Order: sequence, then C-alpha cells, then structure tokens
Amino acid sequence: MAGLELRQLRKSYGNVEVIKGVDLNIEHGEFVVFVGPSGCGKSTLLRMIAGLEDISGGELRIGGKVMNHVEPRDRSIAMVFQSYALYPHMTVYENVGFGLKLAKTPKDVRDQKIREAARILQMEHLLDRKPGQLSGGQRQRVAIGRAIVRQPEVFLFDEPLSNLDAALRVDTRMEIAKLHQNLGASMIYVTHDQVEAMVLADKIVVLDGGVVQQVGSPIELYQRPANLFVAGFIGSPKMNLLPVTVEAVSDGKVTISSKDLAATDIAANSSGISAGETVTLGVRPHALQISSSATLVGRVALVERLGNETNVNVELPTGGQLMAVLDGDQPLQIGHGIALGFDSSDAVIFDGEGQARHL
Amino acid sequence: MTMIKRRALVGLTAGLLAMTGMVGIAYAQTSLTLFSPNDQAAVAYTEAMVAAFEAANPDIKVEIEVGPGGTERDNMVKSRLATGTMNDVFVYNTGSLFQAINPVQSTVDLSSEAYMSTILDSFKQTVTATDGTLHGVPYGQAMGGGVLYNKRIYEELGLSVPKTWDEFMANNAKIKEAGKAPVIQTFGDTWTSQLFFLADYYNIQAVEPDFAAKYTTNEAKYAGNVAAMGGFQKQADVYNAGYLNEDYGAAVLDDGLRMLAQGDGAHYPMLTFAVGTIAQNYPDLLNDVGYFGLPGNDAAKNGTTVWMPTALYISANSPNVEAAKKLVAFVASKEGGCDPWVELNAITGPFLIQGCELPASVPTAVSDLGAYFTAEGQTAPALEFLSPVKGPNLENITVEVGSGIRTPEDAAALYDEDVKKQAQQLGLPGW
Amino acid sequence: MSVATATEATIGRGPVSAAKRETAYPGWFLLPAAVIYSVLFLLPTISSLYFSLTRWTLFDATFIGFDNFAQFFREPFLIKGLVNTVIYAVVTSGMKVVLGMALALLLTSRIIARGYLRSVVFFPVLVSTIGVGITFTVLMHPTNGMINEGLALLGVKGPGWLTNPNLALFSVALVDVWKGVGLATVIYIAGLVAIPRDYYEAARIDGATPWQNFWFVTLPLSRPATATVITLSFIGGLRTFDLIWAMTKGGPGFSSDTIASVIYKQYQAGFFGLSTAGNVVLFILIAILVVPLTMLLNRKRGHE
Amino acid sequence: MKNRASVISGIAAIVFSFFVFVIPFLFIILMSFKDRQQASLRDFSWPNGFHLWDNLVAVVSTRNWMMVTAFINSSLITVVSVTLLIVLAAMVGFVLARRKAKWNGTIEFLILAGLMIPPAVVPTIWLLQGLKLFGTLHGMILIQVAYNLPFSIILYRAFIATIPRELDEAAIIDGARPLDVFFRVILPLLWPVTVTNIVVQSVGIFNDFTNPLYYLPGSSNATVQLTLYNFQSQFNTSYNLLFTNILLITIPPLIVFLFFNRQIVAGMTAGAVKG
Repeated sequence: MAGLELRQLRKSYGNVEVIKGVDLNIEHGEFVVFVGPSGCGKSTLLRMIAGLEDISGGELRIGGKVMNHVEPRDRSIAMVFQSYALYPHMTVYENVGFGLKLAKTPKDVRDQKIREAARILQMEHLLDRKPGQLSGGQRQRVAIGRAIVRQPEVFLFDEPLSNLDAALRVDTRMEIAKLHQNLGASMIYVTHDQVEAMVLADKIVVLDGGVVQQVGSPIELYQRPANLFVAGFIGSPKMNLLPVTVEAVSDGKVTISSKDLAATDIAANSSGISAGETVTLGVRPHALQISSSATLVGRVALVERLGNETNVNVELPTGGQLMAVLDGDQPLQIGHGIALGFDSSDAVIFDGEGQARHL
Repeated sequence: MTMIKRRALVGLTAGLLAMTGMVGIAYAQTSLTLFSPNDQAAVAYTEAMVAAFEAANPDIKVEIEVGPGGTERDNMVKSRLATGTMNDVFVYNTGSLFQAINPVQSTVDLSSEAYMSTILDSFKQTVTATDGTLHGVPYGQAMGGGVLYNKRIYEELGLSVPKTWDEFMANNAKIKEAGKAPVIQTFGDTWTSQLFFLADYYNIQAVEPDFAAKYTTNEAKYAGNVAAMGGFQKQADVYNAGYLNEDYGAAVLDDGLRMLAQGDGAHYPMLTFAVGTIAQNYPDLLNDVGYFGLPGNDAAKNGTTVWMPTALYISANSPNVEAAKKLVAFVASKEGGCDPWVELNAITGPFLIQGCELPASVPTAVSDLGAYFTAEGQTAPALEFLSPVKGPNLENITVEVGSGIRTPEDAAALYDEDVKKQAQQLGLPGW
Repeated sequence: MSVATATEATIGRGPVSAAKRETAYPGWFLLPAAVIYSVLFLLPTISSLYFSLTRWTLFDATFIGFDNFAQFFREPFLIKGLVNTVIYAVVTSGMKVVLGMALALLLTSRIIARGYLRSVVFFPVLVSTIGVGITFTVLMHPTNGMINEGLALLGVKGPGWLTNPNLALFSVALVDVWKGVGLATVIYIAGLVAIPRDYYEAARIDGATPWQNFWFVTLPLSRPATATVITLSFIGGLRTFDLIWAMTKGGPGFSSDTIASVIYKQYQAGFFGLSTAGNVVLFILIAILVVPLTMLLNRKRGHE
Repeated sequence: MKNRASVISGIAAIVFSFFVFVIPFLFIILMSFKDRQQASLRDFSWPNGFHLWDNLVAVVSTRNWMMVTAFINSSLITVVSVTLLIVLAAMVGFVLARRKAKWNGTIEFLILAGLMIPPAVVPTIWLLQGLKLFGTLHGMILIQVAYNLPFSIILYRAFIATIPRELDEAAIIDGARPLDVFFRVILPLLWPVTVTNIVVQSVGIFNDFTNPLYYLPGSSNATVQLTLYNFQSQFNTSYNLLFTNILLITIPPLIVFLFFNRQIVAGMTAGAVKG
C-alpha cells in the first residue's frame, strides 16, 4: 500500500536552502505530525509532498513510486488548507464534488460519493449552501469532505485548526483522530502546536531550520528528547534547563553541581565528557517536587493555582528561574522560600553541543 | 461565434440580392464606389447625377459613400490613397491641396480624354500635376469669394455698393448707427474666418501681378508687405471698429446666413455657394442677398476673387478604371455636370464646362457675381489655385486676428513660418 | 482543452523539474495578449521612433535627422500647447480629486435619494465624449447658449465660454470634469466604504470633530483611491483630444491647443513625420510627469 | 436616523444635480423633438411640435440606413473586443499576480507604457494593411483589444492579488489543469472586476470616435460615433437630427448602466482601489 519515503529531500529558493536534506519513512495508515516553530520548513515539506512546491533535490516516493515530477492530482493525495480554501462561488455540494467533476466521474457516482462524505461529516443539511453562509467549523468540515471524496492514500493537513476557537479546536481534533481510525489512510499533519502533535500523532517529526531534529512517538519525544531544541519544544510548560558544572565522571554516570544545586549524580552516557566542563541539566516541571532532601532552594515568585495542580515559578538565588508543576492545590505564598527536589532518573544531561546524553 | 453568425447573415442577404438581381438584370454589372462630401447640396447633386448616369449606363452600378468635409476629409483622402484603400472615384479639392496628394502616382491621368477641350482653362490649371498632366473634372460650379450683403438694409439706409475699403467702412458706420451688425463673423466654423484673407487676393494681384509665382518660389512674403497683409489688416479693422455681431466667436455658418438673410447683419464675407443654403432655409429672402467683391484701396481696380469647384478624380488603384472613366466623362458633360445642378436649383456660380449656361432666373447674389465675369480682368482665382503653398494653420491665425488676439503684422510673420513647413514637406525648390 | 492536456503531459513527465510547480500559471497565458499588444501597439510605436526622424509624405520617407523635433519646438504654438496640456491635466485631475471626494462623502452619508444622486453623477461617464462636446458647445454659446441665458436671468452677463481665448481651455476642462467626475466619485465611494468603521469609532472615543475625522482618518485612509483617481485622470488629461477637438478644435486661434491637438493638426496637414515626432514629444512629457508622480503616490502609500 | 439636516442637504443636492447633470440631457431630448428651423436656434425652449418620430426616421434611414449598419458594427466590435479583453487581461493579470518571474518588471513597464503612450496612427495603418486587417472589423477589434489591454490588466492584477493562492492550490490538488484553475475557479471569482471592466471598456469602445475614424474607413464599416458626421458638415448642421442622433447612441450605454448600476461601486471597491 501507500507508504511514503523521503530521501534527502531538499528545497532551495535561489541560494537559500529551506529544506536541508530530510529523510523520513511513513508507513501506510500512520498519522504523522510535522511540528516546529514558524519558518522551520514544515509547511514547505508538506507542500513538496503535495506537489505544490518543486523538489530541488532528493527523492519522494509514494507507494514505492518516485513522485518528484508527478502532478499533484496523480499523487493520490488530498489536502486540507489552513484557510480551508473553499471555492466561494460554488455550493458545498459543488465544492466537495469539484475534484470528481474534473476527473470526469459519472454524475451518479459523484452524487453518491458526495452524499457519503456529507453523511460521515454530518453536514448533509449544508450541501446547498455557499461557503460564505457557513461558520468556521462548518467550513472546516467541508474542507475535510472535499478531501475525503477523493479517497486518497495520503491526507495532508496544513495547520487545519488554527482558524478555529479553542473549544472547537478540541472537538475537531477529536474528529480528525476518529476520521483517521475510520479511513485508515495515512495522514500528514502540520502544526506549530505541540499539544495537537502529542494528541494526534502516531509519529512526530520535529523540524527546525529545515532539518529534522527528531522523529519518534509522542512519548519518546517527551521522555527522551534528542537535543535541547526538542526538549524545549515538546512539553508544556517547557522543560527547565540549567547550566551546571561537571564535578566527576564515571561510566554511565555524571556528577554535576552549580551554585544553586548541590552535587548530584545523573545517569548519562558520559563518554567524551570531562570534569570541569559546563553542560545543561534538563528537568521537566512535572518532575520537580517539594522535598525535604532538597537539592534546589529558591523563592516563590509566582503561583498559578489550577486546582488539580499548581504551577510555581521559582527564583533561584543566582537569578535563574525554575518552573515546577506540583500535584494538587498547594497553598504557597509569594516571597516565601521553597525547596524542590527531583528524581535523578527524570533528569537529562545535554552536552556542549546540545545533544542529549541518554543512556 | 457572433462573427460567424454575421457572416452567415451577410451571405444570406447577398444571396437574396443576387437572386433578385438575376431576375432583373441578366448581364454582368460593374460596381463603382464614389467618395463624396457630406454637405447637403453635394449629396443631393451626387444622388441625382448617379441616378442619371445609371439610367444611361445600366451595366454600371455606382455606390455612394459619404464622408466628412473639410480638413477631416483631406486627411481621410490622404490616408486612403496612401494605404491603397481609396474608392474608385472620389471628390477632392483642386489647387494647392490637389498637389498634396501626389496626383501623378495616386490618380489616373485624364489628359488625353476628349472632353478636356470643353473644360475651361481656368479650371484645368487647378488640376494640373507638376508634370503637366490633367487629373480631374469639375464637380460643381465656380464660386465667388467676397461679401454677401443684405440689399434691404442697403435700400433702407440708402447705401451703395462700395468700391473701396474706405467706402465699405463708411457704410459699416451707418449700419452700426442703425443698430444692425455691420459685419457678420462666424468663428464657430473656423474656416469661415479665412474669407477676409483669401478673398483679398484679387486686390493683392491688382498691385503685384506676379505675387503667386514669387510666393511659390519663396521670393515673396506676407510679413512687411503692406499689400499682401491687406486681408489681415481689413479683418483687424472691422474688429477694432466694433463692427462684428455679438456672438462672432461662437456663431456658425448657419447663424451667419440667418442673420444675413433676416437683416440682423449687413455684410458677411463668404463664398457664394452659401446662397444654396439660404435658398433652402429662407427661400423668401433669397433675393434680398447680394454680392460684391472684397473692396481694395483703388476704385479703378475693383474685382473679385474666384474659387474653383472641387474635382472628381479616379484612384490609381481602382480595378474598374474603364467604368470609372465613363462616370468621369459623364460628370464632365452638360447632362452630368450641369443639368442636375440646374434641376436642383442649386446654382451658386458659373459652370466651368463649355456649353453650360446659367438658367435665366438665378439668385441675385449669383447674378451679381456673374457681372464680374462678363467684364475683362475683374476676376482672379484665389491664391490656393495658383500656388501649392498654403499654411495649415491659416484658419486659426485668422480667428486670432478677427478676435483681436493677434495683430496683422504678427499674424503675417506667423503665417510665413507656417507656410514654410508646408513648402518643405512638398519639397518645393527655394525653401 | 486538448492544448492544455498536451502542455501538461510534456511538462509533467519531462525530466526537468524547474517549471513544474508553475504549471498552474503557465507562461503561454500571456501569449495571446502579448502577440496582439506587441504587433498592434509596440511595433508601430517603435517604428514611429524612426519615422519621427523622417520627412514623411504619402509615398516616401526621407531621413532628415532631428529636424522634425527642431521644427516642432519652433512651432510658435508648441510652448503654449505644452503649457496648456499641463494646465489642463492639473486642473481636471485636481478638480476630479476634490469634487470626487466631496461627492463621495456626500453620497456615502445618510442623504435622501442617494441612489438617484449616485446614478445621475455617474451617468455622464457613459455618454459619448463627442456627444457631450457637441451638447456643451451649444450650451456654452455666448449669447443664446442656455448657460448664459440662465445667468442672464440672475442678472449676470455670462462670459464667452469657448470664444474668450483666456477662458476656452478652462471651459473645456470644466466639461471634462463634468463628464469624468462620476468615475472619480465611484472610485472614492469604493475607497471610503473600504475604510474599517473601527477607525471612526476610535476617533470618536478620542473626541474627534467631524473635520478632524476627515483630516486624520478619511483622507489618509483613502489614499489608494486618490492615487488611482490622480493617475487615471492625469494621464487622461495629458492625452486628452476628443473633447477639445469636439468643442474648440484648439481655438479660438491656438488658445486651447494641447500637444495632442497640435499633433493632430500636423497629421491633418500631412506632416506625418512631424506629427510622429510630436507623438514622441508627448510620450516623453507624459513619462517625465507621470513616472515621478506614480512613484510619489506609491511611496507614500508604502509608508502607512 | 434621517434627521432634518440630511433631508435639507438631500433636497439641495437634488436641485443642484438637476441643474448640473439633468438639464443637459433634457436639452438633448428637447432638441430631438424640434424641427430643423427651431433646432437651429439651439436654445432651451419647448418644441413647437412633436417631431421626434420624424427625426428618428430621418436619422435612422439617412444614407441608406447607415445607422442600422453602424449599430450592428459598433455592437459587434464592442461585444467581441470586450469579451477578448476580459479573458486575455484576466489571464495576464492572473499569471502576473501569481508568478514571480524575472520578466515581470518588463511586463509591468510595458503595461504602464501602454497606458501612457499615445498610439502611432500612420505606422499602425500601414501595419494593418500588411496584415490585411485594415478597414476590417477584425482589425478594429484587435486594435481595441491592444489599446485597452493595459487598463484591464491593471484592474485584474490588483484584484487577483487579493484572492488567496490556496484556492488555486486546492484546485490543483483537486486535479485541475491550468485552464480549469483559470476558467472554473479564478475567472468566476473575478466577477466584480469583470463588471467594472465590462462597464468601462464597453462604454469606452462603443463611444470611441478617433480609432474607427482611422482604422475603419468605408460606409459599410461605419460605427455609431461616426454617424454624428451625417448631420454636421462643414457647411451646415441639422441640429434636430444631430441631437436625435446623440440621443439614439446614448441608449446602449444607458442599458449597460441600468444593468450594472448597483455593481459598479462593488467592482471598484474590489479592483481599482486596492491596487
């Protein structure tokens, strides 16, 4: 069936290279999310797969066939745009059926497919309307409907939820997930919202500066970020990153300390790291707990009480900041001292190059 | 799509015409097109003449195309000749403008046609190309260019026809006292402003008989020449004396003729063809209008400037030269060239074809004009028939002089400059 | 349709990928327009550069270098024509901007009979220029023209609109404005309705007077419309011919001649080379005036 | 919210507009009712009798029904050249707005030049002749297209720039070929500017006087503006017929106006102003 293979895919505009050699395998039926900050090249990569952008170098295969020079309509793909891109002069019925009409699908077949898609998306009552008469969510549905009727092997979504309000975004996210289960097709989904990525993806591709930073399942990315960029990008609130000095090194273990932190042993791949070097310690806010055997001591600067958990912003004596998410409601006073500890197995060491030293 | 439909429609119509044609006429027809000016008199004549011609020549069909007059027409004729799209036969100016169409190349030489001997020499010289060949036949009658005047006013005020400019101005003074406009000017039709200047040529010639020849070779000029500037001076005189009708700047020919015929104005420097319009619009008042030549300074040398009619030419590109020649020959004959005018009662001056007599009853102005022809030396052709040099901006300059915007001296200098361009364009020697 | 398929096929399967993404906007879309435009407009224009250097009679063109341009600048009326052209363009475009804006403000306000007023102001735009010229020539007749007769009823002796040499050009310009102000108004109406209401509401909260409203909100925000009106009517004013020809033919004398009418007169007189040289002069004049103007209008727009 | 002030200013505007904009048209109508004699006075007076019908018959039947030919010719020229203009200009505007090519600058220069440069008449006549198009309706249509393309392109390009490119891309993904994208997706969306184009260009071409005078000689090729010559000669003018003629040739623009009146402002909003 239709898996995707990207081999050293490159894109440049003149002298500027925006996609710098991307390798990626996407299995049939997989839900892949491209995530990264704006300008990272995730949309460009999606559009290269769609055939809307030229491929400057490398190879794109869909279902084993090289697709570099194949027209978009022959790639067995469908795409949902950020602005939905519904044709304003056509009714919903015509919008959904436009691709079929172009493909000269017989009228009765076309009608049946349109109605089937409308049924799946529960928008039968909208078929006679024009896009201008629809709400944002309804337009979103129509855009998806237009993709469905083409029965593509691969669905491409370009930030499809960014124009919806928060509540609708959560609903639609779920619907897309359901749709994926029902249709069983591959989906590639671009977003800058890491929550969306975590919720939807079978596999997340983190991009930055036109380079793939890490590919993996959501949990993998969360627990074992490959580098500082991924560590900072995945997870909310962001991972705390503290500069620390290496005190001692032994096999599979690094002892670190800083002015804020007493010497602590962290499990890490220590090869190439020597004592006296400055490295970065990464600790997720959720890994920090109030502790008597405290390793980090600071002053409460800000408290957000959410009921089930409490976010605390801690100011360290050297001026550094820490974010901690504590379980339950914690009655903390701003300005009071606070002592935090963490399990060393939850911490990650990043070397001078910013690469994670997982064991 | 629409184009195709239209073609089909045209085709269908043509087919129907052809069928009806076949029933009526069993022999081949040559079809000619004739490019005629659009003034009413010319159109009426053309239609009558063509009808007579077609009756006499059933194998030739003449289609009349009417185009604009004046300078627009000159332009159209030139561009059609230049682009080879001229009609088979066309009506166009004689004299200087005739030279501008490069007649040797663009029109058919008619020098050897028999009827040429019956055409008056005074006309023939205006259709003679630089190589001496003749190219056209008269399309209408000669005209006088002078002053049309209202005889009733003259009778009421006890005036007599002036022989000198001073007498003319004296008459004007009395007319003004009587509360009428002494001189009618109609700059709404700019060309009418040129009459003072052009009609004064008789007076120039009376003083300097070789002016035209010298002028053509760039030896005579207007600026500094008191006799030659006479026309500008006279126009300035009547303006400065306040003798003009109030709306001179905007009035058009029609207005001028109405004022003249109805006696609101006394004098109107004009060509006698305008009598035709008066005959049509104010038939009852026709004989109130008389004519005299623009007076000079010497009562002994009194006469009038004369205009030749336009001519009919055959385009060198015509595929039907034989048929066209028949039409031209017809126009050069009494039947074709004179009788229709007489029948239409559109007599504005003498004919230029031998054997054509003016009918007994002609409008007063025309008989006044005729009187100049009977005496020797009382007529002279306008300069444009003697010299190919005529500046294109003359009518603008005369409007300026006639409206007091420019002095006669200034105007003469400006006109000399204007003329130079034209002479250079024609490639005349001496410029 | 078959053409499209063929083009697709060759591009789609071809080994070169450079043009592929562009296939939705194929270059050949430009072709029909380019052919018509080049052959019927550019080619004659370029060849006119040569002909402007010749003495061109009906049948042959003799090369005479820059004599035509020299001659053209010796034309005693040319300087007047040049000045008149600029005056005409400035007066008509200026009046169209001011009146167009005023009418647009009036016609976007809550005025009664707004539909009727909009229609009546716009309609002259659609009428034949020659027809308008003829009509106004008659209406502007100094003695029995309707305008002066109307003024006489008010006890005013109207001027010779088209016969007074100092007035003729402005009278024609006035008719030009009469005929063209509807278009300017519509462009301004379009510009005004496109201004978001927020700005006015913000200004109202800031306590702006109606005048301040106009000066600080309406005027700057309708600059695109102003740029359009100015550019269109200024170029149109510089090239104007039909109306002047229909009304005064450049007269009385030469007092309302513009370059276009001078050119036409040379053309009429058969001085084709000279006339073509005049065309080149007009083009250069337009370029000198309009290019900086457009740049100015666009630059200011860029600042906002 | 219609208060007193707005009613008063409205009435003032109506009165003013009546004098400035309506009376000239009333004058044309009155003149066309008069007979020749009365019309030659050219004053604003009540007609002596009802001569409109006679005048109409005279105008239409003059010169072998030239007016009918002229109406057919003018309508054909207008309809065909405006259709061509719309399609061709929209195509150019589309590619120009969408495609960043190095010759875009050159094209923009040429468009601006086309707006500014007065056409060179005599060389054009020679050229048309060489192409066997001189004096033909085809030639006239192509001339009108060539002369009016720049303005149409500018209108279209400005508007197309406001249409999201994602629409084209959606169509491409849906399988549309370039002609499908253009004719099925883009062109229908251009309707507001197309209306502006139809109104401005059809009126301009229908009312064009100079170009047919040069490029379309011959009475069988007459266009409506040239029929005005029938009654305005060097020597005399039939004002009643002249004004009846003006009245008659104002009818087609009036029809265009009635059809598109409401959409003209919308079109302008969409096209010209956003430029």
